[in-house]
Amino acid sequence: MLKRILYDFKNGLWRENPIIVLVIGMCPTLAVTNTVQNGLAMGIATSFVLLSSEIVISLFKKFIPNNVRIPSFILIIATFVTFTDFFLKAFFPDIATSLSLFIPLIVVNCLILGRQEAFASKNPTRRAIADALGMGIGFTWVLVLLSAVRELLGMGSIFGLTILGSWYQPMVIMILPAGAFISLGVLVGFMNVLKRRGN
Amino acid sequence: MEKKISKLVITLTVIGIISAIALSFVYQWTTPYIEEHQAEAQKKAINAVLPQAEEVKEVEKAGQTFYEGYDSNGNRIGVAINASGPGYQNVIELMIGVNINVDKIYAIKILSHEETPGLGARINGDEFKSNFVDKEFGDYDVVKRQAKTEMEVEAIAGATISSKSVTSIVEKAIKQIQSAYGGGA
Amino acid sequence: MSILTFKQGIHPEYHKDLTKEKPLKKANRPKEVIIPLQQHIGAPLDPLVKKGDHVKKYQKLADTESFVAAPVHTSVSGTIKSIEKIRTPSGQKILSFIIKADEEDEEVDYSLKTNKEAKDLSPKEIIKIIREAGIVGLGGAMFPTHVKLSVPEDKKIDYFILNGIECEPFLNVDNRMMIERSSDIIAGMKLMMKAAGVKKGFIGIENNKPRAISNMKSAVKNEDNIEIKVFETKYPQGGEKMLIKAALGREVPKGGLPLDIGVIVNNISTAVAVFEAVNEGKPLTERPITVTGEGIMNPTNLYYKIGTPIKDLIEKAGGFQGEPAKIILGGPMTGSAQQSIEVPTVKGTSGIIVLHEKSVAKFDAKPCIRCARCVDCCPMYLLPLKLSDLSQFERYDELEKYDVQSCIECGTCSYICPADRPLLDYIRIGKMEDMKMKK
Amino acid sequence: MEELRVVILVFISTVLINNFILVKFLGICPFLGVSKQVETAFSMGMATTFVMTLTAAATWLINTYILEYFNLPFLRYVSFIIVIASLVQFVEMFIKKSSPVLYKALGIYLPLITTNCAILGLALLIPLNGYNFITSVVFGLGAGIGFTLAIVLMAGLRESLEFGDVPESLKGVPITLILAGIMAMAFMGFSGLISI
Amino acid sequence: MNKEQLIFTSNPHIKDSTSVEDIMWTVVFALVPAVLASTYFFGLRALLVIAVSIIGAVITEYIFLKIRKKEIVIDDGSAVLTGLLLALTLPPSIPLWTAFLGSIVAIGLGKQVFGGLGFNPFNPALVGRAFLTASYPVLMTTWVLDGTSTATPLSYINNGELIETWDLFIGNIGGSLGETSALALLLGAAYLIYKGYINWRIPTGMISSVIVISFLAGENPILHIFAGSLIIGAFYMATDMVTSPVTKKARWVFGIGAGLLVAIIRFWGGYPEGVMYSILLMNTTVPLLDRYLKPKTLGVVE
Amino acid sequence: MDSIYIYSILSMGGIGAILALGLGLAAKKFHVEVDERIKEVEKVLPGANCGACGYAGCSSFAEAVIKGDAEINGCPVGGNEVAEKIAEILGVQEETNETVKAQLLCSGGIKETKKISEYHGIETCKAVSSINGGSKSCQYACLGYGDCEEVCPFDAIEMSENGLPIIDKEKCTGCGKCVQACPQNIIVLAPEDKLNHIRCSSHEPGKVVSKICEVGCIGCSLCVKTCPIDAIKMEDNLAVIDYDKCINCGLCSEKCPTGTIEFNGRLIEKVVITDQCVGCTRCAKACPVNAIEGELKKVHEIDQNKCVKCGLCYDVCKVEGAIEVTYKK
Repeated sequence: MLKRILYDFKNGLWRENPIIVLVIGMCPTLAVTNTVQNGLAMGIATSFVLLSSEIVISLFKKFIPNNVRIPSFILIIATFVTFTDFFLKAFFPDIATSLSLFIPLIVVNCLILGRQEAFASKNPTRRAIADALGMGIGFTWVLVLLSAVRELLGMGSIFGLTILGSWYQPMVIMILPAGAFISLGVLVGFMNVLKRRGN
Repeated sequence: MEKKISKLVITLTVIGIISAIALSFVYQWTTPYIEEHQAEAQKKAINAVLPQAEEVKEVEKAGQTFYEGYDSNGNRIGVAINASGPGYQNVIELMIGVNINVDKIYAIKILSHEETPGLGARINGDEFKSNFVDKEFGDYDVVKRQAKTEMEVEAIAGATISSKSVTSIVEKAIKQIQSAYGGGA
Repeated sequence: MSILTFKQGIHPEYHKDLTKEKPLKKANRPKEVIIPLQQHIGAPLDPLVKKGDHVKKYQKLADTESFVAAPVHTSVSGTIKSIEKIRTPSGQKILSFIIKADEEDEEVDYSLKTNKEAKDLSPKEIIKIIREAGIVGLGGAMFPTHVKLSVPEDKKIDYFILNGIECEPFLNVDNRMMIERSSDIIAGMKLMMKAAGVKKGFIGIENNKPRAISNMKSAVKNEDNIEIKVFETKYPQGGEKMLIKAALGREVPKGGLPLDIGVIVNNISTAVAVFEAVNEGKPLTERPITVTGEGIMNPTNLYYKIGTPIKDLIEKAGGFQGEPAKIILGGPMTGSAQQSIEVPTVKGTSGIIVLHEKSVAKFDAKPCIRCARCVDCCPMYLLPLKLSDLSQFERYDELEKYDVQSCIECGTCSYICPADRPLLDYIRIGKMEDMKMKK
Repeated sequence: MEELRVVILVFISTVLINNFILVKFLGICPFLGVSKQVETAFSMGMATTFVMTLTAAATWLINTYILEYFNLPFLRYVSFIIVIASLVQFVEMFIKKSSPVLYKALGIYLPLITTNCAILGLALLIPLNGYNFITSVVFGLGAGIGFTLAIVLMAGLRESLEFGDVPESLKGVPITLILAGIMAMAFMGFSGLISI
Repeated sequence: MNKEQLIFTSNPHIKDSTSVEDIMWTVVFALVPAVLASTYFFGLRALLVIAVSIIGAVITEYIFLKIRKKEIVIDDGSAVLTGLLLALTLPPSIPLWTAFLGSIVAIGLGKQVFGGLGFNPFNPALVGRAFLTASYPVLMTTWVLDGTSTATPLSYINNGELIETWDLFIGNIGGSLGETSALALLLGAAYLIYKGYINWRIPTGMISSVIVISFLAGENPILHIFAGSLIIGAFYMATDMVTSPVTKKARWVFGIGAGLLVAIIRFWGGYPEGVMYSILLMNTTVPLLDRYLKPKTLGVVE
Repeated sequence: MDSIYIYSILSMGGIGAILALGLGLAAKKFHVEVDERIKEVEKVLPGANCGACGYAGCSSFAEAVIKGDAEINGCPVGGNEVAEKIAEILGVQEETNETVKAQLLCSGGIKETKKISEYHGIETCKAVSSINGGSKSCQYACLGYGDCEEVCPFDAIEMSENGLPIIDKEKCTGCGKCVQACPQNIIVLAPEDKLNHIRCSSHEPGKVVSKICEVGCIGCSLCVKTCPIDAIKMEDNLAVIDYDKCINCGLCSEKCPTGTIEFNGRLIEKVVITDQCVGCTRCAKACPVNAIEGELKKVHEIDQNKCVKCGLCYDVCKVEGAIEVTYKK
């Protein structure tokens, strides 16, 4: 059982990584990765919603009739998202401001709904937790990596700390929408190369 | 079939109700904190644009909220107002404080904007904002070199539009204040 | 006189000077002729002779009951050595008579000869003679001429066009015919016009053939219903759709025939063949050809017996000069490369071009740079680059949207492509696949 | 008159300057997924435009007459998403039954739209921007047209790349993202268009 | 017969001699007057920028081709042309590393990721320039003439200052390297049109629509043609074969559309110059234009 | 209780109830019949309708999977688990009747059929065949550019050095893609259990064939005469085998003078019926040449003069040891 749980956990880290392998949940991936702080916060927020809804849904899966499962799942997810949103607004107002719209949009992140459907609604709670953690961390590390690249190139800093010094001319495009698309495109392409090498 | 529908209705309703209860609780729990943050931010902004004010009063005039600042002696030393207008990407919101006695600006503070980071976003920088400190009322010229006259505003290099936007919002705000307080005295 | 032309097209190097001034000579009588059974578009023929039979010159070798067919005749007298499948210029192996020529050269008592004067013949009789003579379009299409001239009841034809444009580089067959046999051409043309019941006609000639123009003009001096129209030298000016568009402004409808817009187009040499069939009772067993190219010792124009292997004709033109790398039957734009010099000539063979290796066009395809030269030159206003892409990537179902079947395979696109892409090859595959899908 | 000006500005701004996909990153999933063919992309765009306009109207009503009336802002996400989901499903079922032709052209894209974050994003942006009913509907329409524009252009580009020689590792999502990036750079030309 | 086997191919058996290389190098050649003009007006530094940009483009092309194990086709001139075109759109005072980076982006992101020559949907030089403009707006909008910082003619226009039309035409003004001398650019363009290597419909459509909108907007059309990068854009960038439409109708629409966008961005948009964006924007529409504006096939009745 | 609770409960409960009711009624009213399997596939899909698969939502994808347009692992959200489940659903209906495999009816590679000219151009069979019928001495021969190799979805075809496709019987699924792709029409689908194949498609007369190909059918008709059950016919100078009739005796292959006919089984030297025979008459009925005689429940006998050594009697015999077969070496 432990082995199984470990497998579920590791699944999301690389083999079925939500962003670079499954290519889902792209909106926040692109929108909030202009600074590492945002990327990390988004990753944690998403992971939290993922974890809590997977727990709830795997616990109550028996009581939800099949034909309303999607609306029910969305409702449950939306509840947790609202919770996250108010929580951030109350205690981390700066982060809440910079992530603005993208916290509520966690509701429609295919990753979350997808995992409920594909995993939580069919598996015991223990495994659901492992899956949510794995997927959440898998989602977060890519966000952080991407935002680190973008912040470093686009502002010469990481976590707001200047790294590259004053000689560096920040490549502003990296923190603009265009830079988001291009750097994610290059990243996924690069991961494809790694994957192909692996095979 | 009917049974199915009723089951459907019950499930959704129950989940809806549970979520409503949970969220009401969260809302009640977090509201004080959020309001506190907002009030604090507002206060900070007013303080930034009316630095000498000891006391601030909210006044409604012509459907607009004005913040009047008084010194310790109860003299009205200035008025602050929220103003907004289109920027380069999206709406720019700012707060401006003026001395209506001498028709001069105290300072401005950018509340929110979506200007290009590293460029237009520098409207939030002191260097640009200082353009407006102690400026007389009037129509300003945005120039791409060093400002030579009082009426010139030095644009941020590479972000002329953002600079112009802020300037025109400021101009608009001054006119509002002047019309409310019978400007130009 | 205004010079007519169509939009788009190309200006290749013409190489016509090699044989422009060479009068048509009679080729040597071959020792052996190979006469394929199928030398027309239409119903297959049944052989009338068998192995070992002795045949006289002009004797009919094969025919069928079907109307849409042109019988074949022997161009020499001799013995049928064998009947076997032989690779013809088109590359297909076709059942053919191999006839060993004898010395007698005895002619059949040719039954086409009527007692009537040519001018007294009825249209029906002319058409019958043309069919008996096995005349097909000598421009290369090999469509039975009598079928073309038999206008359906519901169609009205107002223009008869004789195509002397010969826009293919290297070839001078029609040019020489117009210079040397202008009056025969007009006589043949009038017979054909009578057969088809057409009142008005013109002869189209490109402006790079001044002698042909002047000779033809003097030949039509007394004909008030036939005129000479001069066209710009451009490829493929001689394509019948381009010719009609340029001269009359009419467009042959997609998938239709010139007949549909009241026009019949025939080749210059066909008119001469009709003239000979009606006036001399001679079936189509001889025709003119240009043997040319840098690989030929003495480029020349010949009048040869159909069925002569091309090696005999090359020999008559002085043999090879240098090392031949490519032998083309027909023009360099639409003709077909041959794999051996044993191939026989057929009714549609109008040229033999021998090239050295250095002049052989190479199509080492590089990526398309979308320069659109093919689009700007395609005489059918197609998008060759799109058609060839769709075909290369096997998206055959989309080809129809781009009118792939309208392609006349003139080769303009491949010729002009700076990236050396074999556009026509891909389009041709696309056409075949598109046809397959429609079935 | 002023009203009309605002409406027009909102429309232009949503279509070009603040394009949902290229600037706001809303609706990326279908943008990547359903942009392989021009026809499909266009149908998807039309369906999205339809739902966006409908959503803008519906959520404005819910927000104004229930949530703000009873002062329940915390129910926004929950109620919007469930309204959108049901609305879309309802429309889908209706079209499926009433017009199979329309269903083939538009209807099959409807389920895809429920979880399209562009729709929820749109619903949430309306109260944030404080639009009135008319402006909200125009905002929804503009967002839909902007979405259609981006996805159809992208589909055209991707179709032409089919005949190309894109490196194996970049095929599919990566090259689409790079294309989107360059498109976003080009769309930067529209910035500042309405600030004059 | 000495040769063992004859060559067997399909028709046609002859070919036009123009090759892709011919076209590319001819365009490079046509830009020589513009290069000379920029050297004359901006000094040797102009040459240096151009050289760096070309070298960057060629090196990037080489590396990509090597990685993809493809035939090295540097000699087709397309990378050189991209580097040259990019350099001509840069301000003379640009740091050399920026020019180098721009040409890497132009070839890498603008061309090779799509499979190399012939497959890039966007004009690579403009992708490079757009990248630099977004990344380093300050460097990209600093104009130096005779050691002093000036604005471009278009900014002058915005500021209501007057310029001699003649100076504008021969290029005795500030601006990007290649866009200053309309005369030099037009010389090269005339040669290319004569050779048939650029299509006249696109520049005609583009420039005439700018003229029309200028009139309607009450601006001086002459200034708007010769100031800024309209000439180089209309004749050298918009006409880039790979990224422009192939059908005649589509070329008209492409040219007119680009001209309209130029005018909209210049007159009402946030930038003084809109040529680059308008061409990039029209590049995105090319597949659709080609698809829906096919020529009517001969014999098809509509 | 706080009023906010009441309002929120009323609102959410109300919205939920109304919408659920509406949807339930709508589902009933607007019900449309769908293929059961599509429904089943839809059930195992995540239902997120995210569009990442490139189809318009989960039900579109399900439809495409059933139609065979989409890959079973086409859903990125569902991952491997979903793919396995779809495979299960699809697997149920994959019952094939008779397995067929692709067979190449030509053995004229580059060695056997020379190229008579130097072809320049697009290197596909389709292209070559579209120009003047190809450049090989035999116009019916394999052109050797490997269109079949290219098109095979299972990597079952590989071009040999001799320019002939080698079909891997293990990998071949008999999908017929290569049959369609071959412009020469020299690949056919033949039942997997048939062991005789006439590897030539040339309709040339024997005289010509012997000149241009070392292994072509020369139309000698020996196989036709040999075949005990008339499964081979001459069609326009070419021997053609009728796979429905063929009994895998391999006699034709033995007689073929040019080695055109291939036989993948073992040739029988002699067949004898032993005393074990129980006289069930199965063998007698099976014998294609009526070489076996015998009364019911009595030991049967083989007329060795008539026997063609096809081995069919051995195959049908149910009694072990009743028929003995000796194979040739």
